[in-house]
Order: sequence, then structure tokens, then C-alpha cells
Amino acid sequence: MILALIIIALVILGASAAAMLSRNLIHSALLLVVAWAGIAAFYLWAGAEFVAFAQALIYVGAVSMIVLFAVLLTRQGATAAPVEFDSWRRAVLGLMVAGGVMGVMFGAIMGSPLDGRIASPTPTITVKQLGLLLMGPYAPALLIVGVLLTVALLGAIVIAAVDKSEETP
Amino acid sequence: MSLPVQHLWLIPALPLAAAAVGALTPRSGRTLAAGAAIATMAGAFLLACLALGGALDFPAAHQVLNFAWFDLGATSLRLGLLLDPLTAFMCVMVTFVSLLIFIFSTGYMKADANAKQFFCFLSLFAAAMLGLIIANSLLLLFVCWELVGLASYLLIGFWFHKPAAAAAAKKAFITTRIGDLGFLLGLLWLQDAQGTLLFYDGGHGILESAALANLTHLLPCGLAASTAIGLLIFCGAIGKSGQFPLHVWLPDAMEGPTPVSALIHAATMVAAGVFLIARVYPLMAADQLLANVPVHALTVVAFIGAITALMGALIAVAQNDIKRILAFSTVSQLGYMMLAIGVGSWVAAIFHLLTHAFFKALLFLGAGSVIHAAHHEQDIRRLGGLRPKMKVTFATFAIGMMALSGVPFLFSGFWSKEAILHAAHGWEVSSLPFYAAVLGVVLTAFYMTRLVAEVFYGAPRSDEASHAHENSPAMTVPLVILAACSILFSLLAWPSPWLQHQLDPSAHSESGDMSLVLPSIVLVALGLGAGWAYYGRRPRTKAESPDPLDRYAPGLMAALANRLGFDELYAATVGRLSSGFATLAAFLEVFVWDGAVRFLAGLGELSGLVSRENDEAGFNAGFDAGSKTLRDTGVAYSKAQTGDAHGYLRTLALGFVLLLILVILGGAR
Amino acid sequence: MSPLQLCLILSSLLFCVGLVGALARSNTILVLLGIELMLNAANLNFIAFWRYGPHPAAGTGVIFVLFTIAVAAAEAAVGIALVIAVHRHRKSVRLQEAASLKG
Amino acid sequence: MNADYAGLFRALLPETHLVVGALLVLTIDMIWARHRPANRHHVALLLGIIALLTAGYAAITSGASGHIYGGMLKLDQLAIATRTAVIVLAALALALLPDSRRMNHPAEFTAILLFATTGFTLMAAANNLLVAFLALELASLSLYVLAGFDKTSPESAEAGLKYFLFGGMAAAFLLFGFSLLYGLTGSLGLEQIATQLVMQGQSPLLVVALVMVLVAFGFKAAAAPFHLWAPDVYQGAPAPAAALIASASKLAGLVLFTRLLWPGLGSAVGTIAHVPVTVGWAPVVALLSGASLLLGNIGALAQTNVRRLLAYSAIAHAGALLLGVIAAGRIGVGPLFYYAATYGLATVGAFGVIAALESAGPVHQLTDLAGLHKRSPLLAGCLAVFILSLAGIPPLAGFFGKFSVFASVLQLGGLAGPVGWLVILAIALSAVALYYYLLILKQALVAAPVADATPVRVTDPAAIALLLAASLIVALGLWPSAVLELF
Repeated sequence: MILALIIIALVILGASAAAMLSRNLIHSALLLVVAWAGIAAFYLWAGAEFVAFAQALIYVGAVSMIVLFAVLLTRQGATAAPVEFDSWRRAVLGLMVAGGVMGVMFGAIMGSPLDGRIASPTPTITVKQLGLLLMGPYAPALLIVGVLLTVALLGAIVIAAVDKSEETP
Repeated sequence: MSLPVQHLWLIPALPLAAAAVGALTPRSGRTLAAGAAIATMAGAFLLACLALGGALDFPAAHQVLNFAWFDLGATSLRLGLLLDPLTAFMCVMVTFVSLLIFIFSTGYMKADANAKQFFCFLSLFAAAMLGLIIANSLLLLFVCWELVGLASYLLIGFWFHKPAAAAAAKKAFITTRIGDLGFLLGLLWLQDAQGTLLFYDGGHGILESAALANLTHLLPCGLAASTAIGLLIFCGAIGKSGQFPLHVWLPDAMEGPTPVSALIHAATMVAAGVFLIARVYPLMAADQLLANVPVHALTVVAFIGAITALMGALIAVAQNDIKRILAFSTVSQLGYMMLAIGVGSWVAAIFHLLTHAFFKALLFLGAGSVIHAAHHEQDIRRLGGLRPKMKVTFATFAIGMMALSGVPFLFSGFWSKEAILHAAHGWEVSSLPFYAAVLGVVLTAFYMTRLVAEVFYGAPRSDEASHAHENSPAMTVPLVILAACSILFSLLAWPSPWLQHQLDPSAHSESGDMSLVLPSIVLVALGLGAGWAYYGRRPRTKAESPDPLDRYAPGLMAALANRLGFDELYAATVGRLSSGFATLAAFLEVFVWDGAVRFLAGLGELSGLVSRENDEAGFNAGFDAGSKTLRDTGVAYSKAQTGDAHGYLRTLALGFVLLLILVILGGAR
Repeated sequence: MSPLQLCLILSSLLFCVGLVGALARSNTILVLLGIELMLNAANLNFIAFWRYGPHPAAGTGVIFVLFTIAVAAAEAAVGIALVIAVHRHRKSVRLQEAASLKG
Repeated sequence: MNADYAGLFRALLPETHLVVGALLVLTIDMIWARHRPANRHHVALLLGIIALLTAGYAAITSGASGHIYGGMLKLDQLAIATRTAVIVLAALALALLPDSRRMNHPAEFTAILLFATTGFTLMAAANNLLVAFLALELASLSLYVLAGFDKTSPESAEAGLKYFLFGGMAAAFLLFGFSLLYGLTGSLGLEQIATQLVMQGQSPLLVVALVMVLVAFGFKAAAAPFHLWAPDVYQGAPAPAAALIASASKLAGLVLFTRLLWPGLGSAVGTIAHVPVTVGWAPVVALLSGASLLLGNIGALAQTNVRRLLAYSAIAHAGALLLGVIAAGRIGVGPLFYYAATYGLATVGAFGVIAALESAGPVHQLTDLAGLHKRSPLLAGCLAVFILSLAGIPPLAGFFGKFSVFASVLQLGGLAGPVGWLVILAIALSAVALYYYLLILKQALVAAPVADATPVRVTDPAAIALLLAASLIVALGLWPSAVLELF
């Protein structure tokens, strides 16, 4: 059980770290797909099958596609889009700050009394239960997220689309 | 017939209505605006007289009308109106002087295209001032106080095409606001300590004994609470009444039209500070009975007043601009009033305030008349010989000058100054203020004699002066009326101290004591004689010829002419800090390589530095150089805004880490 | 170290990996993806706490994650649109190119 | 729990109006107005205002019904007042919509503005971490789009992107903090969280969660050091968007986080009234407040761009508003709400004046305001009211906002206490603030217009909005009880 968790963790962290370090944007995107798949595996490990399914569907299926589109739309050359580390200073500062964040969070996690928490024996939650929850107590949230997705759709289209007036300068 | 307190609001409401009329009429409607302003002010004057009658029926009572205004947490904030002899006398004075100045303005501003706006602002100013006077709540008083400041900003900067006027307006507004910051703090403190800001509220007001007893505890710094609050409030008065060290705005404010100078810097606005301290006198005096405090609030008031009185008179001796001489004389006279309050005789202060309002308005309007006649020539060295050409102006100006100098018996200024000297003489704490005041008396007589001699005697020393002629009746009639008042007012004081009794029935009579009369006659004579000897006997012939006093003490005269270098001092101290800070900012910019780190490192340094900066700034900023300093600081700050989004994000994460560490460290303590 | 702490450390590490990406990479798309990873890290927390929490049957953590996945996807869409909008003007996806507003 | 859909619908009536209105604006634009370019902008504006008005009416009449739908939402006086206020502010901002010549997609802009307003109203009523997060994201996403809406301007795109990146990262911190709160208490409802926290006391993870929440709060309120986005966004975004970000978004964010901090995390407040301070969020908020006051007021002095100056002034005001948040637990939210709402009015007004001027030519530098009193007395007069209110000159509303907030803060420990020093700092810096506000006024009221200056024509909706905002500021300054007695 713990071993599986550690393997999943290594996959997630390795893939995401590699994605954040890769010189090639396409490679980054593909490595992130691996990381997202790893996160889905974590959800499966924890017993949240439906969330794992949603994660795979939305991130692996959709978000990665948007990213790839963006890469293709915005890249300058015809070949794959290499990204150089333009400045070591930026990288070092970023690492330092992130290290600081990690330090304080690590300290807080180790210092908090979490040992008493034990995994519940059968933490499965069925899709039907989830559906009832969504339509029941969480109906307001569902409404809001509907509006939110509408805004995102509308906004993304308006911002990204090319206006007719711009085509004929 | 008398005006009950319920209808007291009508007095400021009338000029406010005139201001509204002025604001709504088109630019061509200047006659309407002026007419409305004068008519409403006359109405307000009548009402004020009725109110005075009402107040004198019950001189010992504080008639109040309080009403709830809004709720703040559990406590409800209440405002109110107050009618007592102090309010009533001030109302009569302000409305009367304003009325005369309004009439004078119709002549003075005849040629100005924006005259309609001018009357609108004047009415607004008068309304705010009257509101200040009738307020029964420190908060309402503060609101009107700020409105007065705002209106004076508009009026000083009225001739905004002159850059000096715009700068002076800004300087006046910001300088007085610096004092107001202390006022606001004191006000908040009082609200916190007492839960109310009403002056009188049937035993619960902040000026009544029950509340004052709450404030006698000692603070950690050794002061009594009432002392600290009183001194904070006094900061506001220092700013508004041009007391040392915040006096620097007042002479600059002479850039406004002369009626404004007369209204603001003689009769009303600057008097507001004195009025405020007189109004909260019970609070200021609450620490008098405490023996174990290092300083009493009133002692500070007395010394500040004495310093201001002497310093203003000294500087006035060396000025050459007719309005600046009068301005420094105002500074000096306000110092006398503060001195009187400080030594415990607020009645004498108010008496002097009232008499001063009349003869200083007279002097300013007289100066305005001279300036108007001499085509805006204000330098006394370039005037001269106006006596035969402007007989009315000369006569009235001479009366004003004698009243200000304190020429005995006939003139009101003598009696009020006498009361102040008497009070200062009897002060147990220190005799220094008394001697400062005595010296000031001599100097006042001296510089006023110099002024009259230079302007009216001798030969004209410029084309403008030689072509001057008397002004229209709209301008001379108010002069005559004010001159008459300057003389008649002395009847209120002599032979019996009627006014003092009306203002404060509980005070025992002390004006019957004539022991100081003879010495002060000698002092005045000394000043007059010296002035005449230097300037009147052999009038200067050319504008360029040196001042007689320069021959005796050139260094001193230069320093005085330079207004003792206060503006330069402020510029230098603030400027020094500024350059030091700019160096630090440049250092951070060069050697600390990143915006975020630079910003956060800077923040630590700054919290130390800037608080020092602000101590300085609280004292100095707004003076000629202060703004530049802070602006340099601002430039250093906004360098952190590099435009680089990575820097922003890094700051966000770093801010998280630092806050967390601070919180954890704070908890570990 | 309990499994829950292990999960939390995993999520914190993922959070910081995302942070490094957002702070260190000059390509705006990667900055965006770094922020997405940070959101994912929070999701790991929700699931872990749900698994080790007192009321797993209530499904609160799971529901929250479902919603945040939707929100994160919406954010990605808007973010990519903004990247494209900036690219249209600057012909670049380097974040530090977009630095005309400052001071 | 059986779902009370009817009650939910009643409670969400204003939001329903807004969403339906937004969809209607889009639909009518698509099928009818798109083919009539001359009227397109007017139709969108008219429908948008109607939607806001009906929503505002629904918000006022909804009544304080307490917990809605099992505690997901809470409709108390504060929620109702905030909903009404953000709708009013949004309507004023919408009235500044530039005409068709300068705005390509008026219908989409209006619709997204309505969606953003929906987010604000939901933020005002959220009583559950999930609803709070979603409402916040709804508002934020809409605002990112609005900030980057002007596709002809590189600055607008850059502003949108910077706002998005900063906001996205703040949202990530917030979400992580929420996840920790959920983990520590096992629930999302604010009341349940509060009871749980009282039972289990402090732990290091709780402190991390608190600070993470405060990071997001600092971002939303533009408090230093999380303010860096604000000047850039205020400068680059289209005027109505900037006005909305500066006013309604700030108000809704303050209310949301005040609700989060006081009832939810009230037991973790810590103390600052006495030295030494104890762990909690109040010392952090006090720190943010002090930093914002210093940085905002002094940074503003260096600005020559009007919008950036307003941004720095917004940072300074955020510092004072955070003081109100600290005091809200003891004194109530009245002063805080009054301050935030009237500040919003003044800011929308100031941006409105800039927007109106921009229709006559670009407005970048302070000197572009020169001679406004000649070019448009209406604009100059309104601007004077807004700026003087921002500067805190009585009797305008800005003064009483400050006064009531400071007075309530002082009740926590007097002038000598640690918060008292913040009040002293705030008051001392207001003299500095006066200087830069007077710089604006000097240009607008005193300076002579440049030679080729033309009179500014203000569109009717903008003129009405500006006059309304100015008269509200004067009226609320004279009768603060109209607002303060609601609470």
C-alpha cells in the first residue's frame, strides 16, 4: 500500500519535474500528461475512482490538447519549440523561493499531529452517491460552476479569436 | 426677541444658500451672486445679533441642541449645536466683518472676470466658519474646520494664473492639514476614551467635569491623558492659527486677493485656532490640578504663543511687502492670543480676538485700498506720499495702526492687549512669556509706525504711487465703519470689564487693576517714537535707498528679511534626509539584484527609515522642499515595480514564506 | 511517518515543483502549466484528507476535487487565450517580453 | 437532507437575473443587433443596465433569511448590502462602456461584466469554502477576460495576462490553504470549521493554511506585498474593467474574506492589542496593512500616470481597509462596509472621468488632465468630489469611512496599542496622500488647458453615472447612518 503510494509519488514528481525542466515545449507537455496520469493513479490508489476518471478525461484528454494547440499556434519556427533557460538568475531565484516554501511546509507537516488519522476501511464512493451529492447538497456549487464554464468559454473565444477588423489593417 | 438654539443652524445656512446660488448662476450673474452673498450675510448678522441677545439672557448656561447622527458599533455618534456667549460674540463678529468685506469686495473685484465664483467661495467660507463656531461637537467642529481649510485653499489659489498663488494655496492647505492630523488623532482618542464628542450634554459632554475626571490618569510617558489629548488638539490650532513652527504658510497666503487676506488671515480662519482652544479650555486646563506631571498643556500653549508673538513681530520689522508686514503682524497677534489662553485667561484671548478682527480687517482692507489705488504695487519702498491723495484711507489706516499698536485709552487694541499683559504678568509658572510680550509691544508699535511712515509720508517713489487716487465709496465706507468699530469697541472694555463678565461670569474681575497701564503706555510710546525717529523724520527719497536699520545691524536685518530662514531650514533638513534616502535607494537598486528581493529588503530598512522620515515629515512636509523628498522615496519604491511578471510571482511566494516565518516567530516569543 | 503525512509531502513537493516552473521558466505556457500543477497539488490534499478524514462517506473532498478540476480547466482555457492575445501583439511567448507596464 | 430548490431559487434571484440578462444580451446581439452596428453598443448597454437594475431590486427585496440551502449560503444584512452595493458599482462601471468605435464586442463585454457581478454577489453570500472558491473564481476569470478585453491594445493584453498569472497563483495558494482547512476540520461550512477549530486549537498546518488564505486575500484587496499586479492592471485594462476591479471586486473580496476570517477562523485571530502578539491572522493582517499604507502612499508620489496613481492610492486605501477587517470582529462590519462601498464609488467615479476623457484623446500623464475645468466643467466638478473623498476631506463620504474605521480600531486598545500605531501611521500618511491628490486636482481645476484642447463631450449614460456617484458620495457623507445603521 505504502509502496504503491511511493511509486506513484515518484512518477508524479519525476514527470512533473522533468516537464518543468525540459528544453522542449512538446516534451514538457507530454511529460505533464504522464504526471497527470500519475495523479489519476493516486486518486485510484486512494479509492476515488470517479475523480481519477475525471482527471484522466479532463487533463490528459482536454487540457493537454489545449496546451498543444497553444504551442502550435504560438511557436515561431517550423520545428519543435525549443525553450532555452534564458537566465540562470531567474532559475536560481525561483528555486530558492520554492525551496523556502517547501521548507516551511515540510516543517509544518512534520510538526502537526496527524498520526492519529487512519484510513477508513472501504472509502469507496459510488458514482450514484456522487450524483446525488451534486444534485443535492452541492447544487449551488454546480450552478456556479456552470456559469463559470460559460464565462471561460465565452471569454477564451473572445480573447483568442481574430477580429475581422484586424485582418484588414 | 432672541434666537433660540433650535434655529441657530440658520446662521450658517444663509451663506451656504448664497454659495449655492453663486454656484448655480452663470458666469455673467456676478451681480446676483454678490447680492445674494451680501443679503444673506446681512441676514446672518441680524440673526447673530438675536442669538447674542438670547445668549446674554443666560450667560452662564450652555444652551445645546443635540441629535443622533449615526451608529458606530454600540455607541451612537451625536452632533449638536451650542449657544453660549462665546459662540454668540464670535458669530456677531464673523458675520459683521464678513459683511463689510463682502461689500468691499464688490469694489475690489469689479474688474475680475471670475467675480461670481469669488463670491461663491467667500460665502462657502463664511458658512463653514459659522458652522465651526456653533458646533457643539468636536467632530462637527472638525468637519467645518476642514471645510474652512478647503475654502481657503480655493480662495488663496483664486488667481491661479499666478504660479505663486497656486503654490501658496497648496502650501497653506497641506501645512494646516499637518496640524490637523494631530487634531484628528486627539479627536479619535477622545471618542475612544469618552464615547462622545459633544462638548456639553447635560453633564456627559467632554468639557464637563464628569468626563474630565476620566482623563486625569497618567499615561506611560508621564503625561496625563488630558494633556496628551489637549496637545494633539493644539496641533490643529498651531496649523490653523499660524503658530510657530507651522506659521510658514500664512505669509505666503497673501498671494490671494486682498479681501481674502482680510477675511481669512485677519478676522476668521486664523482665529479659528484660538477659538478652538478657548472652546476646549476646560479640557486644556484639566491637568492644572495635577502636581506630578512634567508639563501642563496650557504651559506649552503659553510658550508657543509667546515665541510666536515675539518672532512674528521681529520678522515684521524687516519685511517690505505691505501685506506681508500685516501677515506677520497677524502671526504675532495670534501668538498673543495663544499666550493669553496659555496663562489661563481665555477671556482676554477672545477679547483680543474680537478687537483684533476689527482693526486687522481694517488694516488689510486699507492695504487693499492702497494696492488697488497704486495698481497692485505692494512694496512699501516704492509707495510713499499717499496721505494727501487718499485721505479717507489714510485716516482709517492710521486708526487701525494705532489700535494695533495699542495707543492708550481711545483704541480697542490697547484694552485687549492690556488684559493679555496683565494675565501674563500674573502667571506663576514663568515670567519669560511676559517679557516676550512686552518686547513684542514695542516692536509692534515700531513696525506699524514704519509701515505708515513709508506708505503715506514722504514723496511718491514710483509712478504707480504718484498716480494713486482715492477709491470708490464701496471700498471706503467699510473702512470708515471698521475704523469706528475699532474705537467704539474700547467702550466694551472700559470703564467696566463688561465683555469679560459676559463671556465668563464665573471669572472674578481683574481688569479694574490698572497697575500695568503706565508701563505699557511708556512701551508704546517708545515703539512709536523709535519708528518715527527712523522712518518718519527723514522719509526715504528713492525706492532703492537702504533701510535705516540696515546701517546698524545689517546681519540681523537680512536674517529677519529672510523670515529667519524658516523655509530654508525646513528645506535643508528635509532635503538632507532626502538625499540620504535617495543614496540608500540607489544602493539597493544597484547592489541588490532583483526587484522582489530589493523590495523586501527595502521594506525592512524602510520601516525604520520611513518612520523617521515621517517624524520629520509630520513636522516639515508640505513646506517648500518636503514634497520633493517624499517623492524621491516614492520613486525608489516604484522601482520595485519592474514590469517583470516573474518578479511579481516571486514576490507573492516570498511574501508567503516571510509572513509565515514572521507569524511562527511571533508565536514562539 | 504516517501515510497521510507522506501524501501531504507529495502534494507539497508537487506544489513546489509547479512553483519552480512558474517562477523559473520564461515560456508563458510553462508558467501557466506550473500554476496548473499547483492546483493539482491542492487536489491531492483534498483526496488524501478525504481518505484519512473522519467522514469519508460524506464525500466532501471528492466533490471539491471534481469542482476544482473543472475550475482548473476553465483557468487553463482563459490563460491560454490570454497568452495567444499577448503573442498576437508581441510575437513572443516569453513572459519577460510583456513588461511594458511598469513603474 | 432534502433539497430545498425553491428556497435556493428565491435566494439566488439576483444571480438569476444577472445570468439570464447576460445570456439575453448575447442572444439579442447575435440574432438582431450584430447587423445594426450603429445600435449594437446601445442595445448591449441598455439590456445590461436593465439586468443590473432588476437584479439590484431583487437583491434589496430578498430579505435577510439567514442560512440558505443547508448553510451553503448565508443571507444576512451584510450579504444583502454587499450584493446591492456591488450591483450598483457594476452598473456605474457598465455605464462607462466605450462606444462602438473603440469597443469591438460590446455585447460580450456586457455579458462578461454581468457574469463577474454574479461572482461578486455570490462572494457576498458564500458561507462554505467550496461556494466561496467557485464564486471567487467566477469573478476572477471574468475579470481576467475583461482586463484583456481590448484587443487593439498591447497594454490591455499584457494587463490581462499579468492579472491572470498573479491571480492564478494566488488561487493556487488559496486552494491549498482551503485543502488544509478541510483536512484539519473535516468540513467546508464556515460554522463547522469554527467549532472544530475551537475544539482542536492551533497547529502548524493551520498557520500555513491561514497565511495561504491571507495571500489570496492580499491579492484580492491589492495589499502590499501582494499588490504588484494592481498598477499594471489599472493602467492597461479598459476603463470599465479597471473601475470594476478597483471597486466592486475589492468590496466583494473584503466581505468574503472578512466572513471567512471572523466567523470561520475567529478562534485563530491571535492578538495584536497587547504585546507580545500571539499567533493568528490578525498580526499578519496588521503587517499587510502597515506595508500597504506605507508603500501605497509613498509610491503614489512618484507616479505621473493618472491610472497608476489611482492604483497606488488603492493600495494605500487597502491598508486602511485591512484595519477595518481587524476591527470588524469586535465592532461589526458596518465601518468596513461603509468605507469599502464609498471608496468604490469614488474610484469608479475617478475612472469614469478618465474614461470620458479618453473618448476625446489618450489620457496617460497627469498633465493630460490639464484645464479640465475649461474642457468640461461637469467632469472637473465630479472629479473634485471623487478625489476629495478619496483624500478624506469632510464632509464627503471618504472622511467618515476613515473616521469610523479608525474609531472602531481604536476601541481595540487605544492609540498606544500596536494597532493604534497603525492608525497614527495612516493619519500621518494622509498628509502625504493629500499632496498627490492635490496634484490631480491642480491639473484638473487650476492648470490651463493645452493649446489644441477641445471640449470633452460626455455620453449621457456616463454623465448620469458620474453625477449619481458624486451625489451618492455627498449624500452618504452627510447621512452615513443610511449605511451604518443597516448593521
